[in-house]
Amino acid sequence: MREEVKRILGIAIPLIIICIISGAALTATYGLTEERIEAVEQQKINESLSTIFLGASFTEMDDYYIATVSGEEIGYAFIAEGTGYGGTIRTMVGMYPNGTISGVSIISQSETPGLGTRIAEPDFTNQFSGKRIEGVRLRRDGGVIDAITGATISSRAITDIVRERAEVVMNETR
Amino acid sequence: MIEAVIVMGVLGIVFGVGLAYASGKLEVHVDERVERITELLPGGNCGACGFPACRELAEAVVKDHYLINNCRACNEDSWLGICNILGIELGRRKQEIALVACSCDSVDKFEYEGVRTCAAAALVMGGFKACKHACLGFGDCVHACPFSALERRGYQYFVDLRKCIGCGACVDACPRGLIKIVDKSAEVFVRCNSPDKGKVVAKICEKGCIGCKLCEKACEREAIKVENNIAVIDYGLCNGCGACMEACKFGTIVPVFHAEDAVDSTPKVTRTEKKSG
Amino acid sequence: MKLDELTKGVFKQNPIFYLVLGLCPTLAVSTRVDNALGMSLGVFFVLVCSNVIISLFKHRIPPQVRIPCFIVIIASFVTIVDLFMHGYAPELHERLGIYLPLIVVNCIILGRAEAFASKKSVFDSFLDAVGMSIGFMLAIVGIALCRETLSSGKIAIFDYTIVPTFTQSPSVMMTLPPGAFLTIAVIMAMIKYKAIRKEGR
Amino acid sequence: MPELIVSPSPHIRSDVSIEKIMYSVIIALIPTTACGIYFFGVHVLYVIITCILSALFTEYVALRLMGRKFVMDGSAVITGLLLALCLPPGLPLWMAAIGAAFAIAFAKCAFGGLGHNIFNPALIGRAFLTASWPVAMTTWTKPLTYDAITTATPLGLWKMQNIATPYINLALGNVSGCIGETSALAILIGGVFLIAKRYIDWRTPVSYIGTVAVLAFALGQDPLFHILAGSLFLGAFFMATDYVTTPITRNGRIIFGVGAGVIVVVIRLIGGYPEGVCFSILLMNAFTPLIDRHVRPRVYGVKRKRFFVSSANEGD
Amino acid sequence: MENLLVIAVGAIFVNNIVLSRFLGLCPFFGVSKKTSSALGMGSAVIFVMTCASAITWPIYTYLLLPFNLEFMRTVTFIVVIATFVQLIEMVIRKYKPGLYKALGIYLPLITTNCAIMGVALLNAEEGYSLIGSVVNGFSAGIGFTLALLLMSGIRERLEFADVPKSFQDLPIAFVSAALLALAFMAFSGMRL
Amino acid sequence: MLKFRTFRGGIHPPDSKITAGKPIEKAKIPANVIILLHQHVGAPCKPLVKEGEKVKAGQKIGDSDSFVSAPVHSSISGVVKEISTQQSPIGREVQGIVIESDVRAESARMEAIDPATASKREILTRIREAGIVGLGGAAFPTSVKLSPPEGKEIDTVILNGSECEPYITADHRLMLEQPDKIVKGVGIIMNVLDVDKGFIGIEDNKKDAIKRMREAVEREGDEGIEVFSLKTKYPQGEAGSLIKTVLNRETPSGSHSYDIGVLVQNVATAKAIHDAVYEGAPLIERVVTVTGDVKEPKNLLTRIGTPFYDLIEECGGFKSDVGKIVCGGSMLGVAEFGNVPTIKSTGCILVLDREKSKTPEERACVRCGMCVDVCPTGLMPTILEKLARARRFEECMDYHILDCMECGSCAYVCPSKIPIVQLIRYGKEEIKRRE
Ligand SMILES: Cc1cc2nc3c(=O)[nH]c(=O)nc-3n(C[C@H](O)[C@H](O)[C@H](O)COP(=O)(O)O)c2cc1C
Ligand SMILES: Cc1cc2nc3c(=O)[nH]c(=O)nc-3n(C[C@H](O)[C@H](O)[C@H](O)COP(=O)(O)O)c2cc1C
Ligand SMILES: Cc1cc2nc3c(=O)[nH]c(=O)nc-3n(C[C@H](O)[C@H](O)[C@H](O)COP(=O)(O)O)c2cc1C
Ligand SMILES: Cc1cc2nc3c(=O)[nH]c(=O)nc-3n(C[C@H](O)[C@H](O)[C@H](O)CO)c2cc1C
Ligand code: SF4
Ligand code: SF4
Ligand code: SF4
Ligand code: SF4
Ligand code: FES
Repeated sequence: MREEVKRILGIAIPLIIICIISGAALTATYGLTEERIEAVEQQKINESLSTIFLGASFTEMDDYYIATVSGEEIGYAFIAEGTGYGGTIRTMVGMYPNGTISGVSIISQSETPGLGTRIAEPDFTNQFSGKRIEGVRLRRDGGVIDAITGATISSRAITDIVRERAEVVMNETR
Repeated sequence: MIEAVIVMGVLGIVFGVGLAYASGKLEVHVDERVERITELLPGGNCGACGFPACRELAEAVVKDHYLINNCRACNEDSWLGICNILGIELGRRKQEIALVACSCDSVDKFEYEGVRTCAAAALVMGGFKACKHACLGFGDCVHACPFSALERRGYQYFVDLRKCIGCGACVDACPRGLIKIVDKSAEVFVRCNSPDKGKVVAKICEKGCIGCKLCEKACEREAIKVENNIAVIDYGLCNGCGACMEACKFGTIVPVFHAEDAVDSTPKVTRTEKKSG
Repeated sequence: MKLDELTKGVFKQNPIFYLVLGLCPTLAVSTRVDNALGMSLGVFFVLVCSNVIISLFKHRIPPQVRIPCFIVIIASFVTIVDLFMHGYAPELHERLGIYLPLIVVNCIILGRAEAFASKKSVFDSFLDAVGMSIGFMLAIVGIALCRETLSSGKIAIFDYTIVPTFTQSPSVMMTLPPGAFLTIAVIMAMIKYKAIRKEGR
Repeated sequence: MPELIVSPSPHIRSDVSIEKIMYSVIIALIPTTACGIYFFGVHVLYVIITCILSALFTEYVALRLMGRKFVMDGSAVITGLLLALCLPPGLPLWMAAIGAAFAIAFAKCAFGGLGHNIFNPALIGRAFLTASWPVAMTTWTKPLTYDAITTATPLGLWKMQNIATPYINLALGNVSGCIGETSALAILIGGVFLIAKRYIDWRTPVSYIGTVAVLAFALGQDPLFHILAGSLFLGAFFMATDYVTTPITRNGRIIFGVGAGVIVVVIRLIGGYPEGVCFSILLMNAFTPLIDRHVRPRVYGVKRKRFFVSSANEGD
Repeated sequence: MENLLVIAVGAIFVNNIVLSRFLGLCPFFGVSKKTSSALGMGSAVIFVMTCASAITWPIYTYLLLPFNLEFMRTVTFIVVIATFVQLIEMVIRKYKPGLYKALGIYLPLITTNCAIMGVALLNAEEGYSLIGSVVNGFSAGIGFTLALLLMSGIRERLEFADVPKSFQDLPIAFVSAALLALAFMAFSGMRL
Repeated sequence: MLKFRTFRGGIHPPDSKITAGKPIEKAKIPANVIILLHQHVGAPCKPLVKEGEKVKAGQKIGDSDSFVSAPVHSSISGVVKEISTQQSPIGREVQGIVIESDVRAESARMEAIDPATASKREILTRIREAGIVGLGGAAFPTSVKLSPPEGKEIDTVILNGSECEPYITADHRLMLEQPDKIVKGVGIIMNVLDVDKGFIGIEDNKKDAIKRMREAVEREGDEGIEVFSLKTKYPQGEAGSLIKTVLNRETPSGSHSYDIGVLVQNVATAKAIHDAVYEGAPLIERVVTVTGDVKEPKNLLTRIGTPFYDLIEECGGFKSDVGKIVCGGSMLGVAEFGNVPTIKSTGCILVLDREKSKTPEERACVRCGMCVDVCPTGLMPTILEKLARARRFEECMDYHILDCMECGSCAYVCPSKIPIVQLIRYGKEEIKRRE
């Protein structure tokens, strides 16, 4: 019995030690980089926020931001995500309280380069500005957004994502 | 910090102890000798040992040491290495080579059309050669050799003795049974396999053995005997003097070239040529 | 002799073309040269560090827990790379996505740990790791170069254009999985063709 | 005595040869080709010629590189022609040429040439072009206008805008679409010719088209529309019947047809493309080796009707 | 509650782990020469992937998330998977030698198969529930097996093919994979 | 209704039966005959005569003690010139007795026996003594075939008059010219086996023969015999296909037709049985169709052992540059390279000119599946061919290579002109050799 315990410990202890060292090392590294990572992430969001409401400042709510310019609430910004042609599309959407889109910017997407990725280009995203959320549909679906040729799926995905999320936020903010 | 270390520590304990415990309970003995022997084996997977792959032979050898004799392909060094691993002592191993016993000089008896392999051609009216023992020349043996030791030159087939390790794969492939495995010490060789009567052979082939027994008479050591209309050399007795070669009128008996440049010299079968030593 | 340890990984035993290991990141992130470079740097760091550490401790690690130990060591370095990249090269980090943590199971790394570092000396292991990573880098960057060229219609490394746009409609397929497989296939076939030609001579 | 030839039996062979079959297929494709040229104008003729020449040239070069003899057996012509027939009429010629070259080089010659390829070369050519230049490959010209007025195909109209095209147009071919796919009638003529000559097995097209019809009907779609629209006919009669890439047994061909039919309907209903014939055949091509391995005819005198047979020496 | 069918179909076809996610390629090329071994490897992967999904989920959810240790998931997941595979291998080897011959010999290969780890990470990334994770793992395994089987069928047929010398073996396997991936593009953009 | 029943697969080669309208002619007695001592399946015979000895036509000159064997008889009267090794038309080298004709037509006959009164033993002995073997091609000793092993009950006899091979018309002419003898022969077979159901299967491209045979059966008044019209399709004459068509039974793989209670005999065999029993005549002559590229194709009643070139000479010699001389039909026959003598099972000598003899160039298999579709056995010839070529014999076994009857249908249809049958034969030989 003693022998057995000894044998087991002989084998297990190196692994345990390595595990502990690893845990410690990683925590240390994490501590080193944590702030930076958060800053980077925040930066991404801020960048997209600021392209939507120029010059505004933002207060974070549950799942959306309230944009204020000199204390006055001018609109809401929120992240909308859903599945496109090649994977998840994350967008930052800005909306005025009256249900008009102020702007859309793509945070991340994995569509086909040269095709679906054109949804991130201003030519496409600028179309959203000033549209009412009911109208945020592809033209062929009865809306006012022109799809990108050859990338109907991506175009439709993004309009649907934006509209659906906008409707939810609209209800929440009422 | 603490959480991470604890989590990792716990995982380490659980798995470390688990694996350690399990490794005691569940230990299955594997023999590392198998690995080492496999490394020493030639790795041609030629199948001549009766096992489908070198590794299988290695496994068998560990159980039955003397099976190592089955591998014809390993050289002296690996042979000794394997004996070392097994902790046994075997005497000097016999080394063998393959030689093709036909000069392919027989005339055709008809025009063959069909699958161009020896084995298939041999099944059509006994082969298209007038001599029913003659090489059919499609080179099944060449394709069979795992060591690329056989090659065709002109119409004849030769073994490159630097490459051949006597594995016997070609022997199995030749439908005519023309390839003979002989001791590596062989210096002369009867390049015919026809047991037909001399009269028959002489009619259809210029280089065939007619069983005239001139070689038998020429050999001082009685190493060559005509049996069943064909001369057979006993390499245990033969010292390679070449007297039989001199005696044969048809050039049926040829020298065996072991030299490094064997590729070029093997096929020159002229009666006056003789190997020294 | 020592040099051999280094160069074999680059040519004779190139991990991708010869050993056919570590294919996943190779194919997945070789759409762009900069991704490829980022990935190979990550692999370089992890491979070198873990090879060295493993060969340092090889005698202390009981065989029964060899693999878990190796893997914890490797995974730690991977996480370190992951964290730093996230903090200091966020764009690259995003593009490499899931393939960055997957360096941990990159067959090259564990394969080298198993086959080499656990047997040889520290210095040899170090050389081996460097060689292998360079081999990996050459391969993945080469593949990325082909793919990016054909899929963007120009040759550019980062922002330096080498050959200006030669076609307005480059092949989208080269960024997709088939393009990746095809590129490797063609490169491998060319290597083999060369080898055969050489042998024939 | 004369020197005689000896060869194993049989001593007579049927007069059907590879060339004969291939040229018959080319003849069977003439009505479709003519329709394509009639509907979409002379550019189409250039596309067809480009594809065929590119296919032949690539095959010649590839075979020479491989150190083999180039034989003009007509298979490369079929590949080129069929590829052209499933391209949009307005495709730039250079793309057509690259597609044909890719098809022959990677889908055929890399595998060892005629008889050895796994995937249908013409369809690989098409899939390659679709993946490479999706926009050009989904730009359709209006029939009989002879200039580049772009429209949507019947399936596109149905999928994106829910507009049905009249059957008569679909049958005659007066709709937009790939060069050779629009006229169901012209394809049928060629297909029936090949079936009558026994060069292709009726089981493949019948099970393929039948499955699409039945499944479409079961899912509440218009079966006739789904049969006539798109390249189903071209695919069913000329591509799903390609010997090299489809199963060799009759039961296998039925499975092939049914499988491809299911995939077509799935792609048309929920897939990312309006049309799925090309991919359905390619996917079933991938399944073909497995089908061939497991679907075998019943051997005379072997009692058990083993539909699925597994190899005796498996498992080691 | 996610739609399990959608997860399953998505993992098998649309995002086939090998052909469109680029995971598990080493065994995909290494063990696809024979249908029988492809089946063995495939079964082993299905088994391990399902179990790995099931095991890593609680660790992630109850150990890492609460303590804010997400950054440790690479280390913890891989340790768990590696030990689990090793344990399973030992158990099968000891108690089911037949199964070991058919399946177990592939187990060591699986530790270094990034598909397993990839699926565990994807589960975490997608935030699937326990059942969703298990279904995803299982289906990804099926997708892997499907791709492997198709590939092995193709490669078995290629044994008879007259493949040019420079394309023999791996290059033609890669070409086949390319064409297979091209065919699998059929499922891209599929709306489930 | 029954008429449409058929077997799986099969082919329709052009039937080329150019001699169908030519009545059987008696061939000239050759100057020399070579009686091979091994013309049948089973043990070879030992010579009963010495060189220089005089023999009569019909005299037994070779016999064996073995059960599975049949004696051979001199087919002409003359002198034994030599006993030596000879090439046989089926490609073996066997012992043969060369007899030089002495022009006197001395013949030796046995006594006729009345089948109505004779015992079965007697009849079987007679069949053996007359040297009768299957004349349909296989040359299996008929007396052995008529003595089924213990426990195997034969319930049906099928007479094979299908003659599905292109070119051959020997059986066809025999049925037209001597239907009564054939029907009587069947009667004997049925008696010996105690069977009361007999079929005579004839392909429907021989309508006249069907009619003649029906009339003969009616004349004979045997209720149990039925003439069965078969769809014209190669290889209808192969025993398994024939049984499948006529009785819808299948011979299980690896067993014989007697396992399912069926005996198949060729029509010429039945006629030979008739001659041996009713007339006491040993088997020394048979009808041989000499056809193809000879000047004047004929159906010849020839003495067994006549050299091929004698018969070709009798048909006016070669029409053009000869390429192949085939013993047997175009599908199953064996190409000869020398002047071999006929044997009991030689039903046809087919001469092909050089152009027709050329084997077409082989191409890669395009997997058209035509071979699979036509294989009457349900095999996958293309796979077998590839496996055999790759020497993967174990897998060949898995694909039932040994069930192949070598009918040649697959090689006939293959558009790539692959010598499938030869490769399959090679595979089979190799498998047998390994066992
Ligand atoms: C390789 C390839 C990549 C594609 N990528 C996208 C994409 O990222 N986004 C998209 O909406 N459509 C993409 N498509 C096209 C769609 O599958 C589909 O053809 C298109 O959405 C049809 O829409 P259209 O009416 O705009 O032509 C791609 C097609 C291919 C062949
Ligand atoms: C479109 C089409 C459908 C056919 N359907 C059938 C069918 O369902 N059943 C059938 O026995 N023959 C059918 N045939 C007839 C076949 O062409 C053929 O004559 C029959 O399968 C006999 O083939 P086999 O003698 O080669 O076995 C069909 C023919 C065509 C052109
Ligand atoms: C492919 C093939 C075709 C055959 N064709 C015939 C034929 O047309 N006529 C015939 O009598 N026997 C034919 N046979 C031989 C028969 O199978 C069978 O052996 C014969 O009818 C038995 O009769 P026997 O013993 O009297 O010769 C053929 C055999 C094979 C393998
Ligand atoms: C009935 C039939 C259909 C064919 N269909 C195609 C086809 O769809 N695509 C193609 O590239 N070649 C086709 N071919 C030509 C040939 O089989 C093809 O090039 C081979 O796949 C190349 O090995 C066809 C040939 C025949 C006889
Ligand atoms: S020549 Fe024969 S014995 Fe020698 S290595 Fe080759 S196959 Fe083996
Ligand atoms: S296998 Fe035999 S017959 Fe064929 S080439 Fe070699 S030695 Fe000659
Ligand atoms: S020769 Fe054999 S494989 Fe070919 S068709 Fe006849 S039975 Fe079938
Ligand atoms: S008939 Fe010939 S080409 Fe067709 S599958 Fe059979 S072997 Fe191949
Ligand atoms: S790197 Fe993914 S399996 Fe090898």
